[in-house]
Amino acid sequence: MIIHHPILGPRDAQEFVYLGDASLIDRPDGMTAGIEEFHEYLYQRTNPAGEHRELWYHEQGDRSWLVVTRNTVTHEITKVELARDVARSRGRSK
Amino acid sequence: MRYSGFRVIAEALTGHKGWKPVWRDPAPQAEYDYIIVGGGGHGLATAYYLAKEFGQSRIAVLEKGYLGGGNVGRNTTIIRSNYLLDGNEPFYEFSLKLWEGLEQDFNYNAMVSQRGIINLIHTDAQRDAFTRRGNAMRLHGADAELLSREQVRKMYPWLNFDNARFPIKGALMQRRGGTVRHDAVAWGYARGADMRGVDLIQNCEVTGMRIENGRIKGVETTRGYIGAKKVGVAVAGSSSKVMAHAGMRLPIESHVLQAFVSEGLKPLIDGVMTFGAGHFYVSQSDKGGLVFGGDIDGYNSYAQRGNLPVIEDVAEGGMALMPAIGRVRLLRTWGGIMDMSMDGSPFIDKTHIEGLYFNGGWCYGGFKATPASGWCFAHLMAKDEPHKTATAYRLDRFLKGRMIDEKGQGAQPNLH
Amino acid sequence: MSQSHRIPGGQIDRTKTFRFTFDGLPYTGHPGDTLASALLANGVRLMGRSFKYHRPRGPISAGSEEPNALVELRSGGRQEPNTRATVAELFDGLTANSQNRWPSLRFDAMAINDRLNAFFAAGFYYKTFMWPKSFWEKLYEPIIRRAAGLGSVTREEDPDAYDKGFLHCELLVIGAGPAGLMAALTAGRVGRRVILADEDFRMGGRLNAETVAVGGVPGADWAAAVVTELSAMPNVRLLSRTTVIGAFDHGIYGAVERVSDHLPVPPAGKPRQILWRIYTRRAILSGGATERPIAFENNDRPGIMLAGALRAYANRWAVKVGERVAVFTNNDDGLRTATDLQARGVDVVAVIDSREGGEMLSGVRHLRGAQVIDTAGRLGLKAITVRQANGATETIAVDALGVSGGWNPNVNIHSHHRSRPVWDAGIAAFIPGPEGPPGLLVAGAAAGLLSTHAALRSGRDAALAALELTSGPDLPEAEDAPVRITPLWHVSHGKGRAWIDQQNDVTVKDVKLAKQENFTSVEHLKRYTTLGMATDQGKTGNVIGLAIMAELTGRSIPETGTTIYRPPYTPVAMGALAGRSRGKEFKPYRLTPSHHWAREQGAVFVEVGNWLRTQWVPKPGETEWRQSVDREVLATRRSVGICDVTTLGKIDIQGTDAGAFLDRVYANTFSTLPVGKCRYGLMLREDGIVFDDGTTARMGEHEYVMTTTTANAVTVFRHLEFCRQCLWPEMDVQLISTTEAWAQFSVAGPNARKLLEKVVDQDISDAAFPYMGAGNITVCGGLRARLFRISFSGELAYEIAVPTRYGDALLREMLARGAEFDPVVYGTEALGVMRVEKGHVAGGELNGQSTALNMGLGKMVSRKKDSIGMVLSQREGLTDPDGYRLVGVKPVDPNGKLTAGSHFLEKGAAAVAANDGGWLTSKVYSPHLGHDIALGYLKAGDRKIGQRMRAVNLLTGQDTEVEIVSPHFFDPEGERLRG
Amino acid sequence: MASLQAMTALGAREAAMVTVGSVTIAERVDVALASVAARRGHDLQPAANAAGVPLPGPARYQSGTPYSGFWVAPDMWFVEAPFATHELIADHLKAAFGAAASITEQTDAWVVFDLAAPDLAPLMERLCNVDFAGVSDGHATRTVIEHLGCYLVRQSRGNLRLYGPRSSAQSLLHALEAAALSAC
Repeated sequence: MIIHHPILGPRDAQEFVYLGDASLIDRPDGMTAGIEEFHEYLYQRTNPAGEHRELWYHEQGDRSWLVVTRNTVTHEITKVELARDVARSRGRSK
Repeated sequence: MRYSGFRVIAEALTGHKGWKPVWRDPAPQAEYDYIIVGGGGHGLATAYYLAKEFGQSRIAVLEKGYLGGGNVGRNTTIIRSNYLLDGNEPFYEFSLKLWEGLEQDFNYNAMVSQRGIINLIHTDAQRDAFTRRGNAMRLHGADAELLSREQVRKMYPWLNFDNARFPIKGALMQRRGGTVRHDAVAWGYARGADMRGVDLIQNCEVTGMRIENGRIKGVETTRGYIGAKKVGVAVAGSSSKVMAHAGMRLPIESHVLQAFVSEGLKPLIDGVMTFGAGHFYVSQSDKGGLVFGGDIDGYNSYAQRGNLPVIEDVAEGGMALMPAIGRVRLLRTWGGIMDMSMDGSPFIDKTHIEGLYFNGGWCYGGFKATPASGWCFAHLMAKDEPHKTATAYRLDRFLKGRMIDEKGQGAQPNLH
Repeated sequence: MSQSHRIPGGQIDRTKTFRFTFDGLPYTGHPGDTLASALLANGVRLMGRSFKYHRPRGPISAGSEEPNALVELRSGGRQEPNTRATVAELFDGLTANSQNRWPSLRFDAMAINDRLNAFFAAGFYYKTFMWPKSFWEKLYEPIIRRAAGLGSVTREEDPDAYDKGFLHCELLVIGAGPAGLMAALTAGRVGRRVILADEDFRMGGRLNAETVAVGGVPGADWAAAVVTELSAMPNVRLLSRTTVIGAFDHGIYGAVERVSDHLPVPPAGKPRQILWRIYTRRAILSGGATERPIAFENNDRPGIMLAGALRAYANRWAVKVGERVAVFTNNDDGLRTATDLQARGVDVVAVIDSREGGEMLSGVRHLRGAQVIDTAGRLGLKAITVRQANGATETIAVDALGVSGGWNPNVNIHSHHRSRPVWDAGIAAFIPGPEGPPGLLVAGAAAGLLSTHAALRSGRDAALAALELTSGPDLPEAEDAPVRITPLWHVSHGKGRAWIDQQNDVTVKDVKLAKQENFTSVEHLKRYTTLGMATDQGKTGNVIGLAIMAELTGRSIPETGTTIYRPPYTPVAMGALAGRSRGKEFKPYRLTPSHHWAREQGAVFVEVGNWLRTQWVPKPGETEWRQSVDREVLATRRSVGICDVTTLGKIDIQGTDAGAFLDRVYANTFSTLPVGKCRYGLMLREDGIVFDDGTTARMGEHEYVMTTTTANAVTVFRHLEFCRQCLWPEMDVQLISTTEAWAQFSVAGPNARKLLEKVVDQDISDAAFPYMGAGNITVCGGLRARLFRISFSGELAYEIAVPTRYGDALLREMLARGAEFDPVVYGTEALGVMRVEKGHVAGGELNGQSTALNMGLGKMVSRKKDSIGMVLSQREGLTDPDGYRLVGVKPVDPNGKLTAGSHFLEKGAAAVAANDGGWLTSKVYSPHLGHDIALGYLKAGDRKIGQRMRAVNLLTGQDTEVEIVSPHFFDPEGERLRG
Repeated sequence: MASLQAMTALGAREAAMVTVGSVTIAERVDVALASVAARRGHDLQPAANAAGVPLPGPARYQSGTPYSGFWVAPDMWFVEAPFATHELIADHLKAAFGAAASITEQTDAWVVFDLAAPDLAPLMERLCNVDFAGVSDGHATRTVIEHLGCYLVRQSRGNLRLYGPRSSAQSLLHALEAAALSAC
């Protein structure tokens, strides 16, 4: 597969390490959230047949974590973003 | 009709005119006591045991495509019970025992062949881990032996012993492990279920579930609505899709696993072998093809096809272990969809919806589990309590912190 | 033996003669020959035996679709089973042998199966061999396994090298027939980067096998001219002998180039084959079409061939397959064979045309509405029986028969993303469907365009469309004959067997039986009868099989559908897929800074991941590994020992939020760590299981150095980047690995400080550099270095680091300057002994299944702050008071032996799972204590200290009475390390 | 200064130089290297310009004297300088950037090979998926060669610099030699 890196352009997916559903960005706050919330966050998956937002790490590249929007049936990739930008846009901060 | 050598001879002499269809093609009835969604190995086995062992009737199996078209017809045919953890080992040992009597039980030759499986050891740490595992197996009544490097060399002198990057230091062996002709398992269970009155309905995809006040009423299908008192879902590769009809999310990701077969060859490998220093395992079919595989591709997929990197990775493992196969040709690759769970272990459980049962999350270990999975799922559906070897396969085990994590990889499905 | 069947002309080089042998007999051929064409030229038709019935077989094709003519090529480590004689390029000295027969090809004892064929109907084995139960494995299966299989595999290592590579282009053209050549020309002439790949050793495709003219010259000459023009273009890469094996995601294609298969051996240093991964946004499939036969009784005898192959052997290879030839066809293309053969002076005795009416061929006996219903000739065709339109049957003596049932476009690669081909009634064949791999266009016969003109036109137009060009080269003149075919799949007649899949011996009868038993889905048909599962992947047989099933079930052919096309297009050598990653080069080595010193000392090394670490360093006279390890441990505890710990992961963590960041990734607290100190850190996964551990030092206000275990160096770094970028992007934290930048040595033992004082420039007295101190220092007169006062061994110990290039020198310097302390260099075994003596957790305990609580480190998980894994570590299943706890284990009898992996059982308890108390995680022999000691996870172990149990290894029968003790065997108060 | 004698990544005293066919592989032990990462909210360009440290854009290498640099990650660069004058390159750079950047010495984390040939494309296509013929001079990227993560800098069609993991220097050199033998 080829992932169009937002900074580096097309790169072979072999350079990346796959993590999974991009919802892993939305980690609850451990000081306020309990086991149920963390369970939902860490274990439950929508696992769609179709468009899937997922995390890839450019380990053999620039070490950017990316959020890749990819169709799990056709493997077509329609969007690639820097995970850092996505995280910020979702209001993650200290 | 009963199959036997005499029957084969009789038919041969009379032009094979007497062979009957292995199963009927019934039209779906309006309602059943039991609907099993999924006409793969586990679904067919469930229906078979429901009828045969638990005396149930009015059973239908609904299959989206053709019978046995799921992972039961798309795997590397290995059976074993060399598991480590208490939650798993009794179940897989139960399964192996069922394999050992299966053909006589359902009167179909599935070529269950216990030619043994060895897991090669390349480091002292692996030996320690396999010693722990082997003892766990023995404690659960399974067979296990630790082989020395020389014992392995005696079995397969042509493995890479002398020029290996990661030298072979021994192996964990289970002699009762082996292989089975995978399609025949589906056909044997299908035929056995059909003979016992189970309606096997092909080309019938479930498109919805009718649930009223927390109770299942039936399923919408491409062949119309079908009512049911109890519905059991056993749809490896589609678990999340089908259970979404019941509004459920699962601790499962679907991934593609490729498998491979070489051109037919005269006997080279008798049993099953797994390489401990790379992603590679192999056996040789009765027809002569090397059947082998490795890691999953590693990204969520429903595409039933894989990519080159894994093909290369598997070939590298094969060549590192067996330098003589350089000129052996890879004939065919295929991809199956694995429902990878969050700890690498499966689910056989009730759901919060009364009458709806779930069987899934088999990762790439589902084939060897087929008989026990069918039996235990039938047990759960018939008696509403789990079979004693399958009590740990609960959907709420992650909430409770009772993972069954053989590999110790944690909540990352593609690492199991 | 002379080339009795060679005729004039052809594309072979008669100026050179190659000698070769088949089954030991010598023959000759010429450059340009395949093994099959050369054997046929020598009058050899019999080349193989079928899989099930061991029927005598010759080639039916002249290409990679060949099911029958499979041989064992070459010998020794290069022996190559199942090689298609039809594509094996002849070279001087080639040796080949027939396979799957005994004792000989002409007299094969296993041919008895053919006489007993009635008992071997499709799927017969599913219905029998079940009684008595044990007989399957003991009797039936061994016999079946011995009889099955095709060629045999060498046990020797393949002596040839394989390579891999990556190619990039704007347009990949798959297949160099008229369509492919035209496409490449169109793109090449406007300067685009083009790769043209073809599986043949001579580009041109069917043009080389036909007599059609292109642009007024013979097609083969036109092709040669185009190839010449293309090869002069720097922007065009021609890959002949290269099979594109598959279309993968996002424009990545796999291709195998057979660089040296046409040579006796590869030139020194050169590979046998290369696996290319071709990256392209656009590709054109112009892979042509494959002719299919017609099923009739005994249609598998040597001498019966596809009509197009018969023609190819005559036109390209100047070979007449027989003296008296007939052609059986249901379409006009078959007639072309008769005409071509006649033109080359071959005696065509009859053309059996299943179609009624239409025009008659002149100058040849053309039987319309006729069918071939049977044949004769055990080891080779002698005669055919023809049923004429009027029903009369006639036997005609022939020694070769060309059969044409029409042409199937090679849709395979277009279908590799599982798109199904669609039925084209006009040519009675499947053509590529609308949805293929993105960016892949189809041209020529592969698209169902079977005339030369249509191929040239579609090739050009596909290139124009792919590259968004408006105009291309003019099209040369070429024939544009329409396809005239009246489908005929099988001849219905009599009781005999009519073959569909020749290699697997699948006949029309088998398809009928499958239908009778309700295996009517095309997938069931394939799996039950093994149709199309042979090495040719059903390239010639599949469509016939499913057409017959359609006929039987009353469904249309498109309704019946095809099975799924999967890579590879043709079988690929495992070696090519593995490339150079084999033997010692399976994975790269990682060498430590002390590697060269250790090698000089004759050290024993151990693989730790890709690292080679020193396991122990034998001294002269030490014959048994324990002697060396015990000495290293005792010497360290007595005086001082040095161990290379460079393999531990090192990560520089800087930034104003570095401390806060560490608080979140470690279970314990680091923001409060003073500058110049280090602390043991415990890292959890989000699921609350222990991920990794190590010491982390604060080198400056905003600068930390983290160490990880050797095994987790990469995954911890990845995890930290995830936390930094995805979870807490606002934090000011920068990460970089320095694992390889620093050579790091542990210096441990009562004399550790004294030894270090010999090399360290600064004051490192206990006051100046206390326990858990850390700092930048210099050594040996100013070389920058780092010092950490940490201990894994329980001794007074430091870890000292210098830039890697000075590591070897520092080690030698410490040994030299500290000679008076008689320092020892110890390896991983001694390291393990000392850490177990101290009860430190490592690999065996850090198994990815254990919590801090299990390890007796529960208190380290701070609840005062949010950290990865803190919440989920509190789940009930992970906080069970009766759960596993880390304990020490020692044999009650000091001579008692322990084994890592043994399980705990109470005394007298039966060896059953219900009594399983846990297991031994690590075991060593403690020379200090004089007996085996071990660590283990024991249920409720913290409450069992002092109790006696058994450590049982059922795999060896070892059953040792043990006492459960604290894991801290050695200096539990830790006085030594503070000394 | 120090009395310790350095050892090359290949275990020798002197840098290695290998010729295979038309390809020369020269080990470089005279290159000092450090990473420069911008602290959050700091623009490094002013300080970089002042100190003459080139910090080029993504996938680019920029040479200069004494400093050359190439981009390795967002807000992070590798900076080269002559080892003889800049063995303490991290100290030099810390002085230049102060609290605006995190600086880490990287000199000994890598083995450095300079490759030269009339045309390196035939060699590189056997080694990694970089379109060596297609990229421009000054292209700098991370890539994988025989399972090893390396940095590749193209100086011209016939010259490139390779940074490979130091501990695998021998495996990497062997891979380069084998590929050169096979391709050239």
